[in-house]
Formats: sequence, structure tokens, C-alpha cells
Amino acid sequence: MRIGTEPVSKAEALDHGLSAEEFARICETLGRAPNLVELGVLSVMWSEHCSYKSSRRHLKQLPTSGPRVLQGPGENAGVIDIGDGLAVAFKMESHNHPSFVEPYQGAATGVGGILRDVFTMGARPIANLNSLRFGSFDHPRTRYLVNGVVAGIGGYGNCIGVPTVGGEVYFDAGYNENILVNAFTLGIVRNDRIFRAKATGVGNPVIYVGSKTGRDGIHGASLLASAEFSGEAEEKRPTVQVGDPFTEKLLLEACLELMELDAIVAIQDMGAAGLTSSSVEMAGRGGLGILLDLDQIPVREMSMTPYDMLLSESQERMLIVARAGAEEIVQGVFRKWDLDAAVVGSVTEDGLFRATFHKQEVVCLPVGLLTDDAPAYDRPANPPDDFDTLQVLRLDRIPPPGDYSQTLLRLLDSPNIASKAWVYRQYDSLVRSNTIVGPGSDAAVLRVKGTHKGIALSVDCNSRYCLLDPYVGAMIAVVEGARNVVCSGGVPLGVTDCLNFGNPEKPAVMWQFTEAIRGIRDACVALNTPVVSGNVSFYNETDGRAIPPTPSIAMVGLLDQLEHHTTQWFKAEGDQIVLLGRTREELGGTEYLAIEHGQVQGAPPWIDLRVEKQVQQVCLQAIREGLVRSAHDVSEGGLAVCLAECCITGPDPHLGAAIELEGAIRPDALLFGESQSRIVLSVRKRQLGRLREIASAEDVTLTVLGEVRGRRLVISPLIDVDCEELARVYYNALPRRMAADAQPSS
Amino acid sequence: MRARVFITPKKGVLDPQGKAVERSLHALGFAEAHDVHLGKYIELSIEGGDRAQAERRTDEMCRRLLANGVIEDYRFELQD
Amino acid sequence: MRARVFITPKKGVLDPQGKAVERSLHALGFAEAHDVHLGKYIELSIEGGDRAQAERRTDEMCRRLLANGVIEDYRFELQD
Amino acid sequence: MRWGVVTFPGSNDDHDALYALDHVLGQDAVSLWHKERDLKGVDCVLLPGGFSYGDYLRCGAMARFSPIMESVVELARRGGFVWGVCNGFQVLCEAGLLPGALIRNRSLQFICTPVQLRVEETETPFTNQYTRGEIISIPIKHGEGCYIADPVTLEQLEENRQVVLRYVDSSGRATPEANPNGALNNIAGIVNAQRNVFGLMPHPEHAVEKLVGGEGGLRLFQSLITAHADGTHRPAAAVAPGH
Ligand SMILES: Nc1ncnc2c1ncn2[C@@H]1O[C@H](COP(=O)(O)OP(=O)(O)O)[C@@H](O)[C@H]1O
Ligand SMILES: [Mg+2]
Repeated sequence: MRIGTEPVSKAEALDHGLSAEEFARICETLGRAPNLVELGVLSVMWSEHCSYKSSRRHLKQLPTSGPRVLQGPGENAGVIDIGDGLAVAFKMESHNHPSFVEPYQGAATGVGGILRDVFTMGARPIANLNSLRFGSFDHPRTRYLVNGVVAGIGGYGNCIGVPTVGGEVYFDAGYNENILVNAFTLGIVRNDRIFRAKATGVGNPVIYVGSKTGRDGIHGASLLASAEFSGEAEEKRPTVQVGDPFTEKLLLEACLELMELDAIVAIQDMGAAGLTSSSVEMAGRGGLGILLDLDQIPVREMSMTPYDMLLSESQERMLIVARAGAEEIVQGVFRKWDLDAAVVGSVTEDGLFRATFHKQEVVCLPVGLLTDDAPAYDRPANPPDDFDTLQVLRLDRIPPPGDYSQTLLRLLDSPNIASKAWVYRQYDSLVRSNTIVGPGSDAAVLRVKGTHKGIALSVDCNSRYCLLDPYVGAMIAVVEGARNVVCSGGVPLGVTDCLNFGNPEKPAVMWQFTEAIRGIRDACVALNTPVVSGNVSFYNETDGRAIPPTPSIAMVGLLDQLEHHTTQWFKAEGDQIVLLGRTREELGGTEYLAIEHGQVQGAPPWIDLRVEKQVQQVCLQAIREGLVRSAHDVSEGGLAVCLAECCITGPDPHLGAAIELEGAIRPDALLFGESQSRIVLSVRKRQLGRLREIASAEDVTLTVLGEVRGRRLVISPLIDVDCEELARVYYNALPRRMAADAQPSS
Repeated sequence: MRARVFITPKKGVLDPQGKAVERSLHALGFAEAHDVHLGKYIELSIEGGDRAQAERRTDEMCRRLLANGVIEDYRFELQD
Repeated sequence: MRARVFITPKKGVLDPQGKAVERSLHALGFAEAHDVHLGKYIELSIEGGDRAQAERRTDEMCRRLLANGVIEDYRFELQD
Repeated sequence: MRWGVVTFPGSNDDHDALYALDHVLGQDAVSLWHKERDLKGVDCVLLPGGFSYGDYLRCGAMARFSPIMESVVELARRGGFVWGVCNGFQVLCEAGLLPGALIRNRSLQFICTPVQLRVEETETPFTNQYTRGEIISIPIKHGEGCYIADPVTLEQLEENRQVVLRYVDSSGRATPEANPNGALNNIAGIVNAQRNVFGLMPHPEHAVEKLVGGEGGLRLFQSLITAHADGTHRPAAAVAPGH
């Protein structure tokens, strides 16, 4: 066995993905060349995935603090106070490349990883969301990938007993070779019992708990997510990680039980770059060192080298710094849950990350070199060459539809708009019995047991907008999330993001990234929703083609009174249907333009953050005063699709609507345009007066569109369709496409 | 012709199912059971063609559909 | 000793997975595939004891845990 | 009455069952740990949903060998109430307390959705608060809920009126379209011949509050509370078995 203690050459360093300059800096700092094991450690810690070297300086622009923020970015998850002595811990993370290679296991382990990030903080996970991007249905692998990813997310979440209550799914040829799988978890924690990953107490034992270490995913997340894909990457493929949700369930219960006892000083999950990053990061936060005895690591295979052990990304493992003397307590709890717990090292004061193997020191690196002093780049950023031409949209060359009813049906049949029930039916959305509003409305709403409160959750991003204008697109992702939360009766509290982009070494991609950060910042500042955690996924490229920029935003909101929760569908015949906000003549980047005219073109809808805030304010106020029977934000597909969804997403029998629409703009823009800052409400007739008062106090445009009536959606004079017809198309769009003949896996 | 296909987790890939079955066997007192792996077993009939062709086609079925090459190995036997 | 256990759905019992695999095979152009059944394949090592004992014990494992007699049949082979 | 909810290491809906019993129905409900044998004097044991021991081999295959199940089987034999929901139903079949088996859904997919059920039989301790033929809505969430049994068993079940709940459409017909998983005869829940053991795939503990999933399952619990109070089905001795 090659232990790897000889100094490595520059060529080996380049092979590990380090640049020549980076290698030179390492040698200079150390006063020697690193050995192979150290090179492995350095390469993962300095990888884009772990070091955020291209994104760090830009992420600093995001607002991250606020009166309720108990923990911002930098820990395993962000934490926000919700009163009553409780807080929510949440984060979102990508598992894009692994899911493309092996959709079921890739997605499953993505869920497993994000769950660990949250229960590491001491929080009991109560909800999962997922944000998915697939290629077009014409692509030969799409259905195989959809099937696998959805089954994998369900397989893991259902088994571990955390409900998946919402998400989003889009299909676009831009993801044909690079799908996106972003997973979000939120947990509840007592605000005085938050656990962190900061090692303290020289001499304290470092304890390894959970599954044994195998050769899974060596250089997996860290390297795969830090370099572009190409055909040959398949060959270098590290052993795929396989999830074991049952073991994770044991780990979850054991960790939460242990957290009730006074034993833990610091705790972190072993995610990307496993044992290395968890020890180094815990030591780094505490300004201390860690010494590991690799002979103590529980291993699954014979003849694992120090390199393997330090870089393995085996799942369902955690690292704990315990109080000295508490070893027995830790082991006792883990024994009860039939899990391994092994003392594998201790906290040191030398600020070094050291590891021994067969009594020989195989790693000795300054922790600082691996954390704060890791490279950080200010990469050049320039708009893509086609930016200006993309923005041009000649409306006079867009003929209006011949039959608006048919156009509406075609939009409802678009996989991007159609019901996602085919997906979320495969997820247990009920377990833990907190789900007041499950998937299928604007935001999910969960109760917080023991209080009168509720949590509202939504994840959003329209990457078509982001492609056309990443600044505006990112702003819209934030405000749409907030709007969804508001429509459900929640006050937006804070955000976690997952920023999926191409290769940051390309100025055009870097520009998209910086513009998106600017958009998130401006929107979050305006809405008062700090970003408390997040994740960057670069190198989503295959053969030089990057994905559309996709900064997914998960918005978390709070309902002070659970009874204010509101759903999007019409409730009763005779209720008045009202539009908050104004419709402009905007068709750029719409689903209508793509479906009916085959164009992805123009500027995305404009967004005025002040107006957006006012519209949300009116909606919330009206909900709080008990005026609102249903609230639905207008998004993809515009007003017509929004109204159709209000008709058909509720329980049987579906309620129709009689609408009179007039406006000085093109009828297709009026019906299918995607102007922002609009919400459709339904209210009892006698409440209309009060609603008008609230709207005018906030200076928000209010239009009475019509009323809930009958079993047809009539938008005179252009649209008249039976609700059952709308529903048939809307609910069959995905099942019909997924039921087509099986697709091979390769 | 009858084909019997055996699909097993690739070496080195975590096999939580095998692990769980092994744990269960031990719990039931079968201490002598070790190195347990759980895979799939598929039986099918292949109509027409000769043995060589059946072999080629079965192999193709395994590669394209029955086994997931990323995490699974396969083997098969043919019988008349 | 190495045991290879085959577990198959009992004749007449619904086999939705076998059906689905057959449908997929046809869709992929393997029209010659028929009568597809999906079961489980378990490999394990048995330490100590002679062949007769291994046989007895493996049978017991199958009956008690590995197969559900209501819906499944099992068969096994032993190899040194 | 006193209820016990078993927690296997992979149980998920145990909390929900306890919450329904304790918070919503005001019952005396205790948690029972799989490694123990003591039933703590409960009148009814509820085996909850989840994945008892990971269920990688077969749903419920291992759970029947757990120490707690020895006591549960004994309780059932003495006429005590045993109730299995979802994974609990699978465990009861594996343990031989109920006939038949549950296999992969016809679609091969996990399904989480509310379903309509027709109450087929009201002369059981679990359904005495319903009227025969009544339609109720309760959610299902399972990947392996397709109930099967051999033809003879199936006929016996029907003849003895042991089929308690059937999947139906909104007008009450047991059609193939209304059958979410392919279960034979649209069977959603059955009782044993003595009518003290009940297994069903839908989750009544997720249908006991207006706010969360509606109240379609509430009267299943109330039925048993009534039966217990009437003493019509009192177990021989509701104490922990000796061991
Ligand atoms: N991958 C998914 N997992 C779970 N729920 C999903 C998923 N995709 C969409 N949904 C649910 O379907 C509904 C519609 O989604 P979407 O069209 O993205 O809503 P919106 O436009 O309001 O953001 C939402 O309730 C959402 O939570
Ligand atoms: Mg919405």
C-alpha cells in the first residue's frame, strides 16, 4: 500500500486540480512540498466547492444580519428566531453532478446531506423542499433522470420521516447535460440550544459517529463540483455514494438525544471532503488544531489508505468534539441506536491539522492555510456577447393568438406550468402531522406544535429571466418567494440560496454570477429578508455549454397566527375576484413567448421593489383582517393561468369564474404577460370596501376582475373553457409525458 | 430459451440492503452468515434466435435496462 | 461456504415489477423477451460447519427471514 | 383506555399517532420501545407507519422478531386490541396476525394522496361509529400497499365480512381507477376473524383534525374507545405478559 508520505511533484498537484501558482504558494508557506496525503487534503480544501474561491468576495455583499438572525452564513445552517423560545434552522444545497451520474442515489444523498446540515445545529428537521431542473422532454435521458431523481428524493425523505412539502420543477433544453438538484431542509430548535461547529477546549476528544468509511465518492462533491464535465469525466468517476436513510434516521435520533445531555462541544456532519473538511473547519472556527489517529477510523473496506480515509465522502457520518470525560455518554447513546462511535482524535492548541497512521505522521498542515488563507479570486466578469441581442423583442412581429382559449390550454399543458402532482405525490408530505398546506399552493404552511404559529416555505427561480437579465431575474426569484409566502399568510423572514452557474473562469458566467448576487442583495435589502445560509454550485457545464444561470431562492416566512393561513384556490360562488398590482405590456421571457412563438427573448418583466413591497403589504394586511378567501400570485403564464389555477387547484368540484378584462395593452400581454407584483385575491362581496381602503392606503392599484361563478372560466371576450377541460390538461401534462415508453439508463 | 440474470451491487459501493440483512440474520442467531449482498434476480424467456444471439441480446438488455452500470454488476445464464 | 439464494414471486402472485420490466424491454425493442419475473438475489458466506449443516441453516434463513412464504418461493445453491 | 404506540428504530408516524391519541383524543397513550417486552398494561397496541428496521429486504420483515412483538402477538392471542397502520399493517401480515401480504404498488411509485374509503363493515370494534357504506377520506402514503392474498383466503375474508375498508371513487364505487395501488378487491383494511386485530394502509392518525388533513379517521379511534368502554371486546387480561 502506498501511504503517500513522499513529497509530490508539481505535475501531481496539477492533476489534483490545483494551479501552478497555488502549488507554489503551498510550497512556500510550508517550506517544503506537501506529500500525497496532504496534497489530497489541500486540493479538496482549496477546491471551489469547499473554499468558495471564486465567490467569497461577492457573497460578502449579501445582507446577512437582522434582529431575528441567531446564526448567519458560516455555520452548517442559518438560524432565525421565531419567538416562543424557538428558532428555525435552514439551508439549501446542490447535488447536481452526482444526480446526473446516478439520479436516484445522487438525489437521495443530496437530501441526506442537507438533513445532516440542519440536525447538526440541534434542530429537528420538519420540512424538506426541492428545486429541480431537467432538460427538455425531447432529450433521450430526461425521463430517466426525472424518474430517478424524484424517486431518490422520495426514497430518502420518506424513509427518514421528514415531509417534503414543496419545491419547483422546470424543464429547459439548457439543462440537457447538467440537471440541477437542490435540496432544502428546515428544522426547529430551541433558541438556547443551538449547536455549532466550533472546536474548543484543548484535549477534548474528537468522536466519529455513524456509518463506516468506504471509498465512496473520493473527490466526489468537492472535485466533481469544482470542474467542468466532459465525456471522459465518466471514466474518472469515483465510486458513487449510496444513501442509507435508515442509518441516517438512527443518526438523527441519536444526535438529537445526545444533544439533550451535556456532552457536545461542537458537531459537524461529514459532507463534501468528509473527515478532512469537518475536522479542519471545526478547528478553524475555534482557532485551534486537531490531531486524528486514522487507525481508529471505522472502515468498511480492507486496506484503506490515509488518503482514502481523509477524502472519503461516505454518507451518514458526523464528527463530534465532546467534553473531556463525556466519551461514555456519547457511546451509550449511540449504542442504544445500534451505531458506531469511536474516539478518533483530540483538539490541540498548535493550530495544525495533523493525522497519524500506523504511528507515523502523514499530515501536518496549518489549519489557517486550509481555511482563511485558501485562495480567493476576483475573476474577470463581462456580459456575454449576445446579451444585447437577447434583450431585443419586436412586439410588432409577434402575432396575437388566433384562439385564446387554446393558447391557455397549451400553457396549462406546458410542463413548466402544469401541475407537479406527479412529482410531489411521490413524497410523504404529511409525516410529523404539521402540514397545514402541502404542495400544490403558493407556499407550504406548517404548524409549529406547542404555539399558534406557522412556517411558510417556498422555493423559486425563473432561470429564463436570469438568462435574459441575471440582475432582474435574481431579484424576481427573491420577491416571488416572498410573494408566495405572503399569499399563504406569512411574513417573509429570511432566505437561503443555492447559486447554480457555469464555469466561473469564464467572464460571461462570472458576470451572470455577480449580477445575480447584486439582484439578490437589492431584493433582500428591500424586503428585509437576510440571507442566512446558502451554497454555490459552479461548473455546471458540459462541453463548454453552461446552464442558464439559476440562483434558486428558498424563502422562509412566519405566520403569527396559524388561522391566517391562506390557499390559492377559489372557495365559494359569488366571491369577488380582485387583482392587486398593475399589468404592463411585457412579454419578454414569458412562457407564452416560448410555447406559442418559440422565442426566449426580450427583457424579463420589470420589477419595482417599492411597489412589490406595497402589494405584499396589502395582501398580508387583508389576510390578517380575515378578508381574504384565496390569494394566488401571478407568475409564469400570467393572469389567465393564475385564474385557471385558482379555479382548478382546489378540491372537487372545481369552481369557475366570470371575468371582464379590459386594458389598453395587447390582449396577449394582458392575459399571458408576466408582469411582477401582482396577486389575485378572492373576497366576500361585503369585504370589498375594506379591501379597497387598505389598497388605497398603500397606493396599490386594485382592479375588480369579476366573481367566482359556475363551472367555467370565462374571461370575456377572449376565453371560455370548462373547468374540467382545464383540469384535465393541467393534471395530465406530466403523467402523459412520463408514461411514454421507458428510456434506457445510458 | 430461458435467461436468468443476477444483478449485484458493484464492489466497493455501499450496500445498505446487504448490510441490513446481515444485521438481521445475526439478530436471529445466524451468526455464521457473513458478507451478505442483496441484488436482483430476473428470469425471462427469449423467443427465437440461436444461443449466440440470445447471449448478445441478453447482454444488451442488461447493459441498457436491467442493470445500472454505475453501481451494479450483472451476470447471466442461458438455458434451453 | 458461499450460498446463493434466489427468491421469486410465487406463481400466480402479482408481479408488478416483472410486468414493468417486460414493458420497458419491449419499448426498447427487445420484442423477444417474455414472461419476465423479478425477484431477489442474495449472496452470503457461511462460516464453519459442513455442507449438510450449511444447507439446513440456509434453508432456515430463507424460511424465517429471507422469503415470505405467502408470496415468494426460494431456491438456493451452495458452493465451496 | 390506555394505548401503546410501538417505536421501532425506523418508525416515523409514531409521534403522529401519539399526538392524535394524546392531544386530539385526550387518551392515555404511552410509547413502547421495540427492544422491550413490557406492554405497560395497555388495552390497545398501535403499530405505526414508517420503515421499522429500514425495510430494505421486505417491509415489516424484521419487526416481527423484535422483543415487543412477542408481547404484541400474545396480546392479540388473548383477544387484546392490536392495530397496524401502513407499516404496522405490513408487520401484522408478516407476523401472521393478519392473512395475506402487501407488495409494491401497481405503479411502482410511492403515493401520498388522500383517498376515499367505503366503510364495509361496522360490526367491528374499530368501525362501530360509522354506518355501513359510509364514505370517508383519509390519506395514504406508501410504496408497498398493494394487498394480496390467495383466492381461498380472499374469499374467506369477503365471506366473513373481514374486509373493513375499500378504496372507492367519490360516488362510492370500487373501480380500478379508484384503486391507488392495485390491491385485490380494492382492499384498504381488514380485521382478523376474531375482529380484535385491524390492519389498514391509510393513515387515520393523519385525519383527526380539521386543520390537518380533515377528520375522516377520527371515528376509527372513537369506535375503539367505545368498544372498550362497552366491554364488548375486552381482552382477557390487559397486563404485561410474564416472561
Ligand atoms: N419538486 C417539487 N417537490 C414538491 N413540490 C413541488 C415540486 N415542484 C412543484 N411543487 C409544488 O407545486 C406547486 C406549484 O409549483 P410552482 O409552479 O413552482 O409554484 P409557484 O409558481 O407558485 O412558485 C407548489 O405548491 C410547489 O410547492
Ligand atoms: Mg406562486
